[in-house]
Amino acid sequence: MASNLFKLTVNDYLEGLPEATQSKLYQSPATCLAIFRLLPNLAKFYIMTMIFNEKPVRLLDLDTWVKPQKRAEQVEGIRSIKSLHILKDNGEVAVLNPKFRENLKNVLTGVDIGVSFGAPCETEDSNKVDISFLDTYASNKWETILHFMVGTELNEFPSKGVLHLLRHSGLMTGGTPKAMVITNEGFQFLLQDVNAQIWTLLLQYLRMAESLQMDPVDVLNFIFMLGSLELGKDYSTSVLSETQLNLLRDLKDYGLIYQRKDSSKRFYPTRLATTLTSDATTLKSASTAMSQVIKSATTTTTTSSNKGNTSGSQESSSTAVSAASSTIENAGSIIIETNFKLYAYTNSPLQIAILNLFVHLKSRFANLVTGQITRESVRKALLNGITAEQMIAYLETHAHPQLRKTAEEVYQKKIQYDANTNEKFHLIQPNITDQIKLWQLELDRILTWDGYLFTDFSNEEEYQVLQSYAEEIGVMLWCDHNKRKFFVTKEGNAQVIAYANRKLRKGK
Amino acid sequence: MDDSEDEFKSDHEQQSSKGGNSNTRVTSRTRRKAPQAELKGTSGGYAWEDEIQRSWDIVKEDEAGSLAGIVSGLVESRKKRVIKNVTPFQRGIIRNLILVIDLSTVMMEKDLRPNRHALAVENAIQFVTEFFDQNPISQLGIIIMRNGLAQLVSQVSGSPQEHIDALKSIKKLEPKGDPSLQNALEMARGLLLHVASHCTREILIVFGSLLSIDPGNIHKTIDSLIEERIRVQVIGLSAQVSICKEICKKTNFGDETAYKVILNEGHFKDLLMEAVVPLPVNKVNKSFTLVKMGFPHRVSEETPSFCSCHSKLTYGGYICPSCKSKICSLPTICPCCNIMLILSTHLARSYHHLIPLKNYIEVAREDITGEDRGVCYSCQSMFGTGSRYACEDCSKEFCIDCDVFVHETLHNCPGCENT
Amino acid sequence: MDAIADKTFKTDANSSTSHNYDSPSLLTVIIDTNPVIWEQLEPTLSFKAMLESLTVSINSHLALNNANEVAVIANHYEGAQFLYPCHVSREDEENQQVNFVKTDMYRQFRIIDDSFLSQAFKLFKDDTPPTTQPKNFLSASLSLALAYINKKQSHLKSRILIMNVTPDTHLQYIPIMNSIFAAEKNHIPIDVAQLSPHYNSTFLQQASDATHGVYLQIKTHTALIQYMMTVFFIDLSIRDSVIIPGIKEIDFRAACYVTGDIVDVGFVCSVCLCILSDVSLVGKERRCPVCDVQFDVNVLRKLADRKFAALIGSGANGESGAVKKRKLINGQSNGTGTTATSATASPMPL
Amino acid sequence: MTRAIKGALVECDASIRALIVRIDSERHDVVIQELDETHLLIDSNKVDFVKAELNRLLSKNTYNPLDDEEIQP
Repeated sequence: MASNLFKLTVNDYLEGLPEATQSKLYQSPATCLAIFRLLPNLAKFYIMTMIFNEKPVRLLDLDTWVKPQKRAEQVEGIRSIKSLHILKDNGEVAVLNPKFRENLKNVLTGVDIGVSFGAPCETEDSNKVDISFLDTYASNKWETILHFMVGTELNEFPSKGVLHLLRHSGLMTGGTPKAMVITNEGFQFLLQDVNAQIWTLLLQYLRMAESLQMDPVDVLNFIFMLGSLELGKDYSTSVLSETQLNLLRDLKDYGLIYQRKDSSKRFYPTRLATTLTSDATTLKSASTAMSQVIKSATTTTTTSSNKGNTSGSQESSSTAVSAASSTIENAGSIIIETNFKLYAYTNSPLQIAILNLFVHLKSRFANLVTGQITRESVRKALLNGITAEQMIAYLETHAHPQLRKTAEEVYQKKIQYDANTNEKFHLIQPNITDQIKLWQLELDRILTWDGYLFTDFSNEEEYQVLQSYAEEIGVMLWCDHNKRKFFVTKEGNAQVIAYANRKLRKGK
Repeated sequence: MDDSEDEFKSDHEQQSSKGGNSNTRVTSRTRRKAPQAELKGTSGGYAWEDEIQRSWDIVKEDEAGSLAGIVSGLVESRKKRVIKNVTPFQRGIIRNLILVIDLSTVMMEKDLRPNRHALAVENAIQFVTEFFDQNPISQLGIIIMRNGLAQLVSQVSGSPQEHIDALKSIKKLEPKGDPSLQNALEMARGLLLHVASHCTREILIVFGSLLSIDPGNIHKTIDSLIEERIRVQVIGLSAQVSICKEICKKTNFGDETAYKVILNEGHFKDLLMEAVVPLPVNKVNKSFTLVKMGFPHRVSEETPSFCSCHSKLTYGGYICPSCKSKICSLPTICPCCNIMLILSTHLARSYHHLIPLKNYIEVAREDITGEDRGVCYSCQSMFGTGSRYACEDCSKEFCIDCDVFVHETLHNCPGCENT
Repeated sequence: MDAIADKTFKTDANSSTSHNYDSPSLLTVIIDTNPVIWEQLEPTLSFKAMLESLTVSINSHLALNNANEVAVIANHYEGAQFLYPCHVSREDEENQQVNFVKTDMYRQFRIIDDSFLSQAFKLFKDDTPPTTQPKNFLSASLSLALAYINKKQSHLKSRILIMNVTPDTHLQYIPIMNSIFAAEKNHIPIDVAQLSPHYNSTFLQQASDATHGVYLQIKTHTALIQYMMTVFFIDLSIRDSVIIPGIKEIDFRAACYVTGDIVDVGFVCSVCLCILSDVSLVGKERRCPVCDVQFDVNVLRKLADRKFAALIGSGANGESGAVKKRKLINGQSNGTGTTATSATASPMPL
Repeated sequence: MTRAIKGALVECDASIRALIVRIDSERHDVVIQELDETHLLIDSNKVDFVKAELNRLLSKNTYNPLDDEEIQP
């Protein structure tokens, strides 16, 4: 699943940080929770078993908890928490990083958390904004960036900071905003889900920030805190550090945060921010934020009737309900048939634009576009640098729940009838995925190398000497002992000729 | 389904030439025309004279141009289909069933996709799974009719996996020759002969052909089937065949509904699934007893010991409560003390057949009043515009998803349980 | 091309292994809130202490994955009811001032904890302890849980955790069994934490066995939280890889329909499959107490007295004629039938 | 006398090889030497031409479902 992609990249980044930086990160409970969620499942399990256990655990015990046939997963789990320095061992017993353990425990029990999960504003905002406003705001901002990338005609360009980052990360090239064009990486970027996209940009930002002498701990803490904030609530900027205030200003450009005025002392996180550390299922693509707007618009009208006395709990429970229902709605929208016909329940111009990268779109209805995957459409995408894998991944992550359900049922049946079947789970019909891959192969039906063919050797010995030399220095690509011919690369040719001149002349 | 005379003749000749060279025991042929009345479609004419109903014909936009009404209607209709008869029957729960599958040349016909043979075997595999799911203490055997002979492919046993493996192997077997109903019935009779009287004896035939090549008088076989209280059900894949109807009618005490002919692939599966539900006990077929059964408990041992069923060294197993011997798997009959050993959970799996859950009643729209639309009693989701269903006994209201789940899978009314 | 093709198709095999890397799951907790039993347990484990541990464990479940969900159902002596999610009526809303958890707790945890704790609190607040023997509504709780899960299962993997204290007696056998099958069919594991150190629950053992769940009797209550974290709050996706404690011996006994006694050898009606602990329960009428069919007198006598059965075995009137005829038929057909007499003379060999 | 011939080595499966040989049969300026079942030596300047030509030939063999339908406005 694509959600793992962003986890992997974020994890890689975190693991690469020096131990001192990592320890500083664990000072914040919110960060501890966010990092915990990014870990592989078995690592989570180890942490959970050790968190309320005062005694150190023997390393051998860690092995005995896991079934022998799952050793690979276990090694990976332990490796990840070790490189994050969450788990420490002296060869015999293992302990958790005390700060991390303390803070994660506090998160679970609700003690001593402080403002780690953000400081809500004490006073009522006179210009209060609601969730639907934030959703529109966020999706506008984010989609503007994406639209800019796909080259839609826009009234306004994204801010300078954004453009700089796009260039810096190699997603686009070109000097002026008008002249900027999308790169192959850019195309691949478009096919990712929003979470992965935001993280790609944020990690780029972090790398840039380091060169600008910003403290990565401050930046990361703020990002992880954003992921735990409550949507629709306003938070005070008073507890933020100088670096974080700078960051706040930058993140506004991406639609992660809403602030009425730059000088305002309060800010609202948007859905893009609050789902930063969540799974991809919560928010599949920016376009779904649009349908969110429509949805929440209807729910607000229904709840407005009993808005007289909104006590905290009711409000929160209703948001919980709507959030839950939205996850169903957002689960995906694409149905693909075995005859390569594709139906996407979307009205987002962006998703349509993205689909248009590799699908031949035919007709468009109010909330549906239909199209067909053809050889030509896939070839066009392939020539743009989008790989078959990426197209398939996009189709899989955006698959309609019904498609997913049927595929799972079919798979379950197969397992039931034949427990030791080695057939894999296919979300998309295998004929589709295979065909897309075959089309990719078609582009590479021939492999070519420039170089020289050595032929017409007068005797076996000469052939042997030169051929084995060419093979030794690794420039030989092909040889035929019977016909006494071999082929060397362009680069190696000079060497072989020089050698031949030395050897064969001497021989004469 | 064409019943014109010409067609009949040519078909007949074709069959005889084939049958003649492959089977020398051809003595009688049984084939009748299907009665015309049953072929009449809804509009009074023949089914094929009806206008074609396309799946999209029913989709019509309402005044507002929305399809929501239609869609919810489709969901409803799906639900309507599952409303079943809930009058409690006395059913024969301990069943002994012989599944007979036609493997004659006609099964190569491609009128069912991919062909009759592949579909029949595929469906049979599902049938076996479902059969043991619903009738865990029952026994099943499988016979095929091929080349004029009946052939036992899977011994009568209670293990679904063995049957499924056997079915998988006949998947590769090419249908050949003509079927013989009599041979198959006689073999099935033999298999069912030693069955205890408190169990049912049933034969289920999947019959693709329109003829049967029998070595003797099939009517005598039918008589002996009646004698031995073996009930035969037939699922026809092409057209109605008179002898099948006769077999079913006679062995089911005059009940003709045991013989059914499929309409399409989906119907074929539905008919097979219907056969999963245990048959109501008929008055004539009365033989009620108490059966002594043991409910063993499972043990696991550090050191392996011999089991009494296979005399193999095993770690743990089930201990017979009456003689304390160890056995490997359930259900079975204890090899030492001959008591029937089962898991109580196996018994319980059949209960919902005996005590079916009452159907919920749709709440009339007018009865839904006020702003407060309420929530479904079991899943806590808010009622939308769709319909809701109430239990007659506890008068709790449920959404359509829960209604279907409660009646198809759970067989408990959450509301009634809570009082 | 084969060489090239192989490369492309092989990469696919590796990527698809991580299919269930991290899928969100739903945990449904059924808490036994029988006040009588909890009072008995008070010296070692108070209800409050259990709730505290449970709250932390639920938080840890939510911490595993942002999209994880929980549902909490109370198996109360007056009936099963949802504690979370719960639709609070307006008046209750106003009455509620107490905050059960700290306000600065992570909001996702706080909302859920607050809601279910306040509901649990309400259950106990306006209750006078029951005067009669409390009923056990486990089947109702399970039914509610399963229906809820069924609705959610389209996008969530689910499991059920039962925190049980009440003994098995007075359980409705059939509904419980029906629930177990429904869970089995939908691949929902039922985990059971038996908190009472004094007895095990036969049915719940069977439930967890049939659904591949965990059954654990917790005897030392001081380390409850550790038990919960290591045994019961293992995410579904790693169930396959972690060694989970299992019970070695499972009791598969069943309950008698009439007396409710749990038996290891019973008599089963061939029509309705009801289980009777003793032959005498059919009474003089020789009728099944559940489905009312009349049993064959000979069979009953045989069951009651095996010596006597030997005497009357031959006199199964009416049956003998059928046997003769059958023999005749056997002679005619290809002789597959073995000994027809043995089959009919004693329906169930003893 | 030993010779070193300049060219491009092509590795492909037999069917593609056959196609390339056919392309060559019309013009005789592409293939320099046929090496074995899966290898050819071709003029290195003609690589792009061969690729384009292959595409053209292979496209002939593919079915484009859109051709069957009405031409889109």
